[in-house]
Amino acid sequence: MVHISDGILDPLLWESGWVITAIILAYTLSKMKIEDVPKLSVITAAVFVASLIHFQFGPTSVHFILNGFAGVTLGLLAYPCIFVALVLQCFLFQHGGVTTIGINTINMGVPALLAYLLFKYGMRFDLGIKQKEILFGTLGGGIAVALAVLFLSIELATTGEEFFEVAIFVATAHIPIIAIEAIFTGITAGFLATVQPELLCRR
Amino acid sequence: MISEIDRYAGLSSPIHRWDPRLRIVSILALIFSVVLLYNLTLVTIGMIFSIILVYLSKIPFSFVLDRLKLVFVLVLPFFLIIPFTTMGTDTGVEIARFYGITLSYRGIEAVGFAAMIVLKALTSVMLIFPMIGTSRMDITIKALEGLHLPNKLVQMFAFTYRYIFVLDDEFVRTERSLASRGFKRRGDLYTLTTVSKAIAMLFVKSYERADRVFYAMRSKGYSGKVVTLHEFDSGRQDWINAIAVFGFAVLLQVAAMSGAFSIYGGI
Amino acid sequence: MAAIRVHDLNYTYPDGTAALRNVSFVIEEGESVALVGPNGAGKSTLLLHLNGILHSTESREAVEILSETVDPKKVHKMPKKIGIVFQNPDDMLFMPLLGDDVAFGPINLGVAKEEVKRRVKDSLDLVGLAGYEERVSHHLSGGEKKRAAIATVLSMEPEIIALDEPTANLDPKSRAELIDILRRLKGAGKTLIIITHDVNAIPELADRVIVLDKTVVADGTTREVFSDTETLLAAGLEVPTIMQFFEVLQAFGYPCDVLPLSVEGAARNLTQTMEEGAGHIHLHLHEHTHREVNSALGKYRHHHRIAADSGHP
Amino acid sequence: MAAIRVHDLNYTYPDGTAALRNVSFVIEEGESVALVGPNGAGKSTLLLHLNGILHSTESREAVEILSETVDPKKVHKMPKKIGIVFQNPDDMLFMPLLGDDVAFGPINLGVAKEEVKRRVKDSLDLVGLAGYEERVSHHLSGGEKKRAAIATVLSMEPEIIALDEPTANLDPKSRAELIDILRRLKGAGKTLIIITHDVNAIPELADRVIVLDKTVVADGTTREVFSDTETLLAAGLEVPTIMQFFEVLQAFGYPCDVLPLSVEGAARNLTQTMEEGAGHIHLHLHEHTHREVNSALGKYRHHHRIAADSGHP
Ligand SMILES: Nc1ncnc2c1ncn2[C@@H]1O[C@H](COP(=O)(O)OP(=O)(O)OP(=O)(O)O)[C@@H](O)[C@H]1O
Ligand SMILES: Nc1ncnc2c1ncn2[C@@H]1O[C@H](COP(=O)(O)OP(=O)(O)OP(=O)(O)O)[C@@H](O)[C@H]1O
Ligand SMILES: [Mg+2]
Ligand SMILES: [Mg+2]
Repeated sequence: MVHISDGILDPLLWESGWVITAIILAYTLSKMKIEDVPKLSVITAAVFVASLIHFQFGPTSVHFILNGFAGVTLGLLAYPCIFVALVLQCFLFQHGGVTTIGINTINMGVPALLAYLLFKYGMRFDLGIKQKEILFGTLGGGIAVALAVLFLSIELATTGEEFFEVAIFVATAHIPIIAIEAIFTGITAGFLATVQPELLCRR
Repeated sequence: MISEIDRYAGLSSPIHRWDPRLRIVSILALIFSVVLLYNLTLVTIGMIFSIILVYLSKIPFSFVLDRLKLVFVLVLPFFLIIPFTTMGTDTGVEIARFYGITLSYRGIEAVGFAAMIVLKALTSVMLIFPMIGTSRMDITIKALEGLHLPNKLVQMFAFTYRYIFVLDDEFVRTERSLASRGFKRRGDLYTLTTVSKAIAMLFVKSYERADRVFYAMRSKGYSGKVVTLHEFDSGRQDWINAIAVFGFAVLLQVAAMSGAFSIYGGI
Repeated sequence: MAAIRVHDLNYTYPDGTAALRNVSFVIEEGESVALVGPNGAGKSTLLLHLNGILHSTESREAVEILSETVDPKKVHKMPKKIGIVFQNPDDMLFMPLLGDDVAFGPINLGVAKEEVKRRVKDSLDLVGLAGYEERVSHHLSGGEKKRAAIATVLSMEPEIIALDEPTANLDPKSRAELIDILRRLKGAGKTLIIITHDVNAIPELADRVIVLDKTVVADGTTREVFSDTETLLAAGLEVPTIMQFFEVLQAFGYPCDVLPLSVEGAARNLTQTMEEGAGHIHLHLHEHTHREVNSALGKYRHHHRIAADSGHP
Repeated sequence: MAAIRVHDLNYTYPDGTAALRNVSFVIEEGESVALVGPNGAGKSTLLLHLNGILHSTESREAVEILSETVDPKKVHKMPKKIGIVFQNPDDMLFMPLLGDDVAFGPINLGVAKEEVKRRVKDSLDLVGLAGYEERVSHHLSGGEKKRAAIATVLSMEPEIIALDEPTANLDPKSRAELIDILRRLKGAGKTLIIITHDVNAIPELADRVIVLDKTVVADGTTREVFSDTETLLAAGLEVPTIMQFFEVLQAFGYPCDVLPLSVEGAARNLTQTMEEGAGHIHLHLHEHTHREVNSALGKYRHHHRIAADSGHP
């Protein structure tokens, strides 16, 4: 649901989406070592597969979005990974649109980067609790999705007054997803901290 | 199990024979052009042209329609909501009011606008089939390299695509093992916790697999660049196809700017 | 009572691969059965039908477990009856701690907390991993993981246990220990169905062998199936090494009708033959020995002459 | 010239697991060596040192391949000398098409295009996958994937080929075919180093066995190593089935000093013994037979008595 289909947004919005995504991509790709490609690809594939999982929670059926999770595990490189995942999702499953890949990447990727920063700096605080990963994982996961939905709603709302109600509808529909992602990211961050700490991005 | 977009890549059609590089660029141009239109008639013409392309590609319509269903479900709310909602009531007839939201009917214009959005979304997705579905995904990815996309990005596409299938299998096996130990997905916290842990484990395993894959690549002489034997060549027919499709995309824009086909002004 | 009854089971994967065709067999309670067949024969596919994970509309009532038709909607109720150990233990271990993994099944079955704890302990004891509750499953060695996966199924205390290639990738000692665990389960009266490519382990594990190659091509006691070399070879299989060797011995004039399958069986066979033959056995070269030996060796054409190894200096 | 020279190699994983300790051995060109050891012995870890993928500062010059010290910075130059086949073929088949996977190595080595094509074809032919260039690797069967992984290494035409558990999970026929491929490579003069848990395959594959258990605990000809049962058992290993059985035969009075390792070797051993013993062999029960048989059986304590199997009706 967080992907925007073609033809809905104002052209100016999705055109600038491409420009901004191209800039962030260029920057993050320059930070990426060629040796990282296999590792990032396999994790991207895992994010991709996991985000196909439909999940019945209460009355709603949702699927994971995992942008917060990508940020927490991949750091800056979450951005190109989300881009690749969205492109493949569009072309393999027709989720989302072609022209909107740029703006969709911003909607998912920028919150992912913020989740990463939150997690990274959060972990530096000495809170006197044992598993800080769970706390900051939960925060990062929840905030990343909340921001993605916020971006989406703003974009819809500014496209035209026709979309204002749609924006509100979309935002409300995502509230349970925010909760689920928060719990998910918290649990996985705690899990990784015990099983494979190097997978959590603290750089 | 993930079903594949390139299931019908093995067919033979003019579209299949078209150089993938030119095919991707031309059809992509067409998609952008259609989405940029704000004119129901032109969008409809674009849609008809797309249907012709799908027909030429010999990809069964049943396959395309099956995939379009999902898009339709996603854009349908717009079709239903837009004609009936607005912020003020000055442009439409109020039908009902609840929780402070006003339901009103804004007439034929709004219906046309909603139809246009739905058509654009469907057209652009439909064009994906002749664009991507007519050659195997790996050839398509190689074509991206031929189009001078950054090497790192092309490699990420290639590896990600490859491992989606491996990891999907892996997750299916995990799900089966969950089920065979009495687990049933319900809408509760226990389910969420369990699924989360299973996914976390998928990541841990993927991470380690990535290490081994990288080791394997290195021991096969990988030093940062993936090169393959595949070569593309574009002949006269490829360029004729490209000019036809690209030309059509440009034509749509020219028509839109000239104001022809305009039914109702503003939109 | 029949533990497993499969009647005319067919299965085709969504991509059109026909994996199972008209599969039928019955396994009684307390039997231990080896399921063998070449790669891609549909063995794992068959296993997944036993608790309803895989199913098809064409074979709606094809599988009965403990006299009850398997209902694909009730997979989660099946573990009380049948537990399945997957080939790859990594697919079965997804909790941070091993104790959680072993407790997972019983908790889903709604077993009371104290009882869960007891079962976790007992299952880990049985597979030789006592005290491993707090270990991170992901860091165990290959052999340990394999045993852990079995413990996760044992804790559900199923009547029937089905295992997919339990000895693959194990070192000989771990393999022997695993065979031991399986024999103990068999001793405790469980019904076992074991998929394996390890023909030398079958005589130790199973009373009966079913050969699957999309359909059931042979089904009988271990001895019967291993006597039908033609069917076995046609399915890309082999008989145990000792059995191959006793065919060679026969060519040298060793008197025996029924070939032993394992080293222990062979020792007992020799003793019995001698006791019947007045305390000794006489092997000799005769006119046709050479030809017969070669034909016995050639039968298992997979194998090749090794110049260096005659055991003579 | 030494193909592989490992001198005092130590390796500890970043998490503190000491995987290799003072490992030293030399393998000459043209030798074929089996590397055995229990699960977690460090076999795979050792393999990854052979071309510099894994390395540690403490053992900087510990590995020499074809008389040149392995430089971890030049891993990508190594495939001309040594090719490594990983245990899991999924890790080795990462390109979209099988043909690309097989071409991957030679292209990276800068081989000319026509030559690459020839090599791809030849390698696929050799492993019995002729015409599979255009196949998608994730749709191959287990056995096919395994062979494909070997082809991706053969195409680089390395002098030395190292394989990690090449026969695991294969059905007996595919296993025999794989053994055949390896024997052909050996015949073609390649140096082979093969990690395996499959002791019955070793006599067919290797002239020499190295037993690793974090450090080298035994190293000698196949026969020598298999004669040292104590060391083997201590490392959780076993001798081939036929050898176990010939110890039993000895207890029955079979005269032989050197035990055969395979069925073929056993047949030749019998023929030779008879020829030396005037055309016949005499086996008999004597006072100590029973005790000796039991002690021979008990030696490989991994195995257990099977009541049903004596080969007598
Ligand atoms: N998910 C799937 N989709 C399509 N085909 C499949 C799938 N899983 C298995 N197959 C095919 O079904 C057939 C039977 O597969 P199965 O895994 O049951 O074989 P198996 O007897 O267990 O082989 P192995 O000894 O190699 O484990 C094979 O041809 C296989 O390629
Ligand atoms: N990436 C890793 N990080 C930490 N420890 C590891 C890693 N890989 C392996 N180990 C440990 O190092 C030891 C040697 O592992 P290795 O994989 O080399 O064993 P092996 O002899 O190949 O065993 P097997 O027969 O089970 O394949 C084991 O104790 C293993 O748990
Ligand atoms: Mg199987
Ligand atoms: Mg190993």
